[in-house]
Amino acid sequence: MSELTDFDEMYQEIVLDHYRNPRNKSKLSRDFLETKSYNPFCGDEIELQLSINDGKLEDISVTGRGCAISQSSGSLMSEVVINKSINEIKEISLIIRSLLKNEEVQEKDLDRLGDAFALEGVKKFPVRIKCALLSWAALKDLIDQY
Amino acid sequence: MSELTDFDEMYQEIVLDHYRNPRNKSKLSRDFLETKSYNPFCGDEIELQLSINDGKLEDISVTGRGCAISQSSGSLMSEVVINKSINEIKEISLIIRSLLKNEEVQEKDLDRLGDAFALEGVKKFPVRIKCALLSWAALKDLIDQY
Amino acid sequence: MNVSNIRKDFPILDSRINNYPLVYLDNAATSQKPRAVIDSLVDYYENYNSNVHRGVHTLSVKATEEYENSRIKVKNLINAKSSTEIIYTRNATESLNIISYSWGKKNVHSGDDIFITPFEHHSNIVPWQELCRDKKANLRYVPLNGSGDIDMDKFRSQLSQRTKLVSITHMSNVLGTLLPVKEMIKSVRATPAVTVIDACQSVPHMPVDVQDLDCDFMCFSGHKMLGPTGIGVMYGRSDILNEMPPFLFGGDMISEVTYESAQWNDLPYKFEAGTPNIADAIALGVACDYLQDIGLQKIWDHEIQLGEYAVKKFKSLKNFKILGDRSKEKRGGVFSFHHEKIHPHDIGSALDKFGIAIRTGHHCAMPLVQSYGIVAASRASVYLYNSNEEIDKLIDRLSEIEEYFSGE
Amino acid sequence: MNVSNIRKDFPILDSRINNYPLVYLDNAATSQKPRAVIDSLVDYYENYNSNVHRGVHTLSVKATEEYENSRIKVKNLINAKSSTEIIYTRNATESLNIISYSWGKKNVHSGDDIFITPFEHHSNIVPWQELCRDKKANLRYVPLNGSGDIDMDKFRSQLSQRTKLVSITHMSNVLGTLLPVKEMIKSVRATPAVTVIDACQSVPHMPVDVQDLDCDFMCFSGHKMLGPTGIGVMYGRSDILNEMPPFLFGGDMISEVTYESAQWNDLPYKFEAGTPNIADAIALGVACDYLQDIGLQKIWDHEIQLGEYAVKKFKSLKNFKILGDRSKEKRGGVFSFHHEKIHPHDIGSALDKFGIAIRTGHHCAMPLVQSYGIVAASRASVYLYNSNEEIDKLIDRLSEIEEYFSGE
Ligand SMILES: Cc1ncc(COP(=O)(O)O)c(C=O)c1O
Ligand SMILES: Cc1ncc(COP(=O)(O)O)c(C=O)c1O
Repeated sequence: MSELTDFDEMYQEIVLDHYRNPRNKSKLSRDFLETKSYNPFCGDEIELQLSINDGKLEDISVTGRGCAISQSSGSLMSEVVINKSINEIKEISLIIRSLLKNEEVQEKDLDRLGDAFALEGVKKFPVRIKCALLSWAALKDLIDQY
Repeated sequence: MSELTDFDEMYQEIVLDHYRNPRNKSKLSRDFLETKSYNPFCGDEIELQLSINDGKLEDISVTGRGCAISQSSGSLMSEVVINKSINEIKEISLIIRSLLKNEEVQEKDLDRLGDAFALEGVKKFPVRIKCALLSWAALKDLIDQY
Repeated sequence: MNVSNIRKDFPILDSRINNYPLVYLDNAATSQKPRAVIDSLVDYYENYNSNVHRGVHTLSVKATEEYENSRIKVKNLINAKSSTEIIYTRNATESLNIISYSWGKKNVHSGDDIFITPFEHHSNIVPWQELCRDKKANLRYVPLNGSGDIDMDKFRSQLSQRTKLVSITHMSNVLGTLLPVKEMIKSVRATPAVTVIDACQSVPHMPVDVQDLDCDFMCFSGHKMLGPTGIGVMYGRSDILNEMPPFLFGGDMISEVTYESAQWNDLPYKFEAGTPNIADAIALGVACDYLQDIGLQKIWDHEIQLGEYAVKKFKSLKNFKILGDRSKEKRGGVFSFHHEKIHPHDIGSALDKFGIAIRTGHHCAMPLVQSYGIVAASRASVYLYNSNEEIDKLIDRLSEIEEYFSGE
Repeated sequence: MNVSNIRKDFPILDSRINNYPLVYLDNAATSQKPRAVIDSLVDYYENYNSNVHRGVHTLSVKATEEYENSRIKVKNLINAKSSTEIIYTRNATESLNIISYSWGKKNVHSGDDIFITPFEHHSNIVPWQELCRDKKANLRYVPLNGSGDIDMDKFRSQLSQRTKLVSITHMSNVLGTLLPVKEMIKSVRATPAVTVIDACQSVPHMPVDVQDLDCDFMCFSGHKMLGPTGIGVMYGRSDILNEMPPFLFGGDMISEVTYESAQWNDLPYKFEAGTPNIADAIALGVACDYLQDIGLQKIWDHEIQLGEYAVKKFKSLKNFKILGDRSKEKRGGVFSFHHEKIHPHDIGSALDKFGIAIRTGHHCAMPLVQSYGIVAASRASVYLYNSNEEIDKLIDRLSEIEEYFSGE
């Protein structure tokens, strides 16, 4: 698979790495919030566990099954949000959503995404945006409840 | 209105003459069969009275209102069928129907139509065929009852 | 507005009919199409034809994008709040039936009133006759005053808490009469009724704003507004659409199906079952662009001017009468006429000999036409590409035809 | 059959996608269109666009003639007795819904049985779920035997005088499985039930004869058989259609309207309310000509050969499994496949990189796909213009993709 195309921007090396070697996959043992999110159209599944203490996300577990985009997005997300405050996480969620929906995002906001910035390539593939946002939507639902 | 076109074939001089000066228009005074036929789409109306004796059409009256084609067709018809036997009239009805529906008609059958042959021009105008056949259909209904 | 430039955009207007240049005055039946609309169909089928929604391959993504883009163009044309309020249908007739089947069956009950006007097209009569028969509701006609206009006071007095739906044509397709829809909708707001505008003859010709009119539904057909056949629009306010059950069931309108049951998709898809008319929807978007580029106010002004010109000219023909003629503030570019002696079909055929296309018959508005004591009329209707010279040709030929049939 | 000549008739097949020549294997979703079909749209809009029926001017007469001619072509394609049995709809989904709304509401009662098979597309499931819910009837699934085929004996034993409608797909759009529709219809004849064939995947690909099959209804979509989007067909036996109430109400489907009531028009117009999709109906006729000129038996033989070739090639890929594979007598040119580890969406996106268009997802047949323990599958489907070389490309890229995603 040579030539650099939109495809390669979507499946960047870092995205594939998180797909092949997902981070933060072990289930939490202490108290946690939990949710399971599901996209009926393609069957992607994401299961989240969050351990929140004093307004801060102390630990996270992301498991699931589905396409490379939904699964790597969950893994990338886990790395960005861990040890951040709920407020920060809410802001980061909004930034990633704007990025993928092709809305304007400021340079300094992009920096806050860390490696999850690699998901930018998905924005050229409208049908796949839902995949990339599946875990982020689940996270938002959970912390909105908190 | 110069140039000879399909239009002129439909509105031949003889057709227009029958439209402007309809024949057999006086209502019958002796015993008769009667029908009124009506095309809801354009409002053409034909009223027929037949006086039949011994299997022969002894007199006919055709009145109505509507377009030049439906009205002249009624007048032309009255001239062809008067004094003919019911069987002959049935045959002539079929011939005119075939002529207008563009089916093959034999030369010797065409001769039996008399001036009503002038209706041939209508066959190029599918929407007007119903107009030309209105009185013929009414006649057929009436003699089928007989 | 430069009519001769506009005409260049419409390939069919170069045609000759029976050796005469085509004079197309049958626009209320369907409009002609500019090259841009025809090209968009070719472009779709030659370059990105594909089924829409959920496809991951390039063609499908592009087709989906263009299909949804066209929805935004329609939304902008009528100033809807959101493109999810634009439902694609086959034509205005289907749009009206969806309201009757989906909203009507759920919300109209025995003893309720549905109001329409005496000016309606069959498509805005028969669905309500059926619904009323089914539900034992009453189909009532908005009352007219002595001059044949809506009697607003009497109408208001007939409205009640039993009034459930009021469906009115924005402009009559027979007489060209404009109805006071905004005022009527305002009166209806005191009742629980929803309001439906049959905008078949208005959206193609004048600026129309659903938020300003404050209607709940609006229906119109693409083929009368420079778009292709086979695509129409049902606009509905999203809060109302959300509460309505789906109409057709099948692919695309569901979000989940098991062997036992199904869950409905979001708006607008809930009302778009099966593979949509993708190519024609996209082409309708192009038609909207074309109309907006020229400007609907300009188009309307042009048609009003043509109408005035035609009405004046008609007065020179003493045996032809215009049906339901009104002042220029109350009419658009549609006029039906009648000759005491010559049947509309003969007039239509004779005009066609000279390349002039008008419509003759009941114009799918039998009750209205019959209220004039006739069963058929001749109708000429104009659009942006028609000119005063074409009106002249019509009038000249009509007087010639009169001589011809009377044999004088 | 000369595929490379045929390909020249399809302009889109010259496209390049991501710098690769387009390999279009998404034919079960929608087919591509030959130039003749595209040209017929342009011809219509440039030369004789007009509303049909009752117009006396030249354009209207010509449009009406061509519209009705196309109906005769469709009639001939499926060997119906009369062209009045061909009803134009938007798509197969609408066709199925008309049967459910019009025939179903009148003839299905509480406690009755409706049978469909486990192979159906959502469009042949959800309308019946709704009808059964509405009527308190039972939606039953034709039983399968251990090898996943229709269990004819068991099916016969479940039929009764309460069976009112049996609707079956001629060929599965997911698995390519051919169902024994003729045999099933024969069994159903002992009951009062009408039979409906969803022929979306058969009429475009093989000779189909409604009189030989002896079905009461048949539904299919123009866009899957080289025709444009927005036009579909509901075939119905005329004696049955005559007894059915109309579905949509409005212009064209009536013969007479007063302010109080309406009378229905004759077949087929009774079921075609409003301005039809004239241009696309005419173009569908051209598609029928194209298919008949090549010959549906030849097309079918070609697709069977392609299918066999593909199935054999697939066996070389050890981690890809074909779903519900069957012997060549029992399958057409549609095959869905599954990889234990790689999600269909990733496969679809990756193939698209190389210009190969397949469909991924639930294929509007969620229950069937889920019966394989998965929620999504990848589907390749062929048509007359596909070649063995294109199958080779698919297979080669699939093995490349496997390496890519596993990182080996
Ligand atoms: C077997 C089958 N039935 C029904 C349909 C629905 O067809 P349409 O979306 O054109 O209404 C399809 C097409 O996807 C199909 O393959
Ligand atoms: C006022 C009005 N309403 C409804 C219709 C029906 O439109 P369609 O035939 O496109 O459904 C028409 C068109 O003839 C019309 O003029």
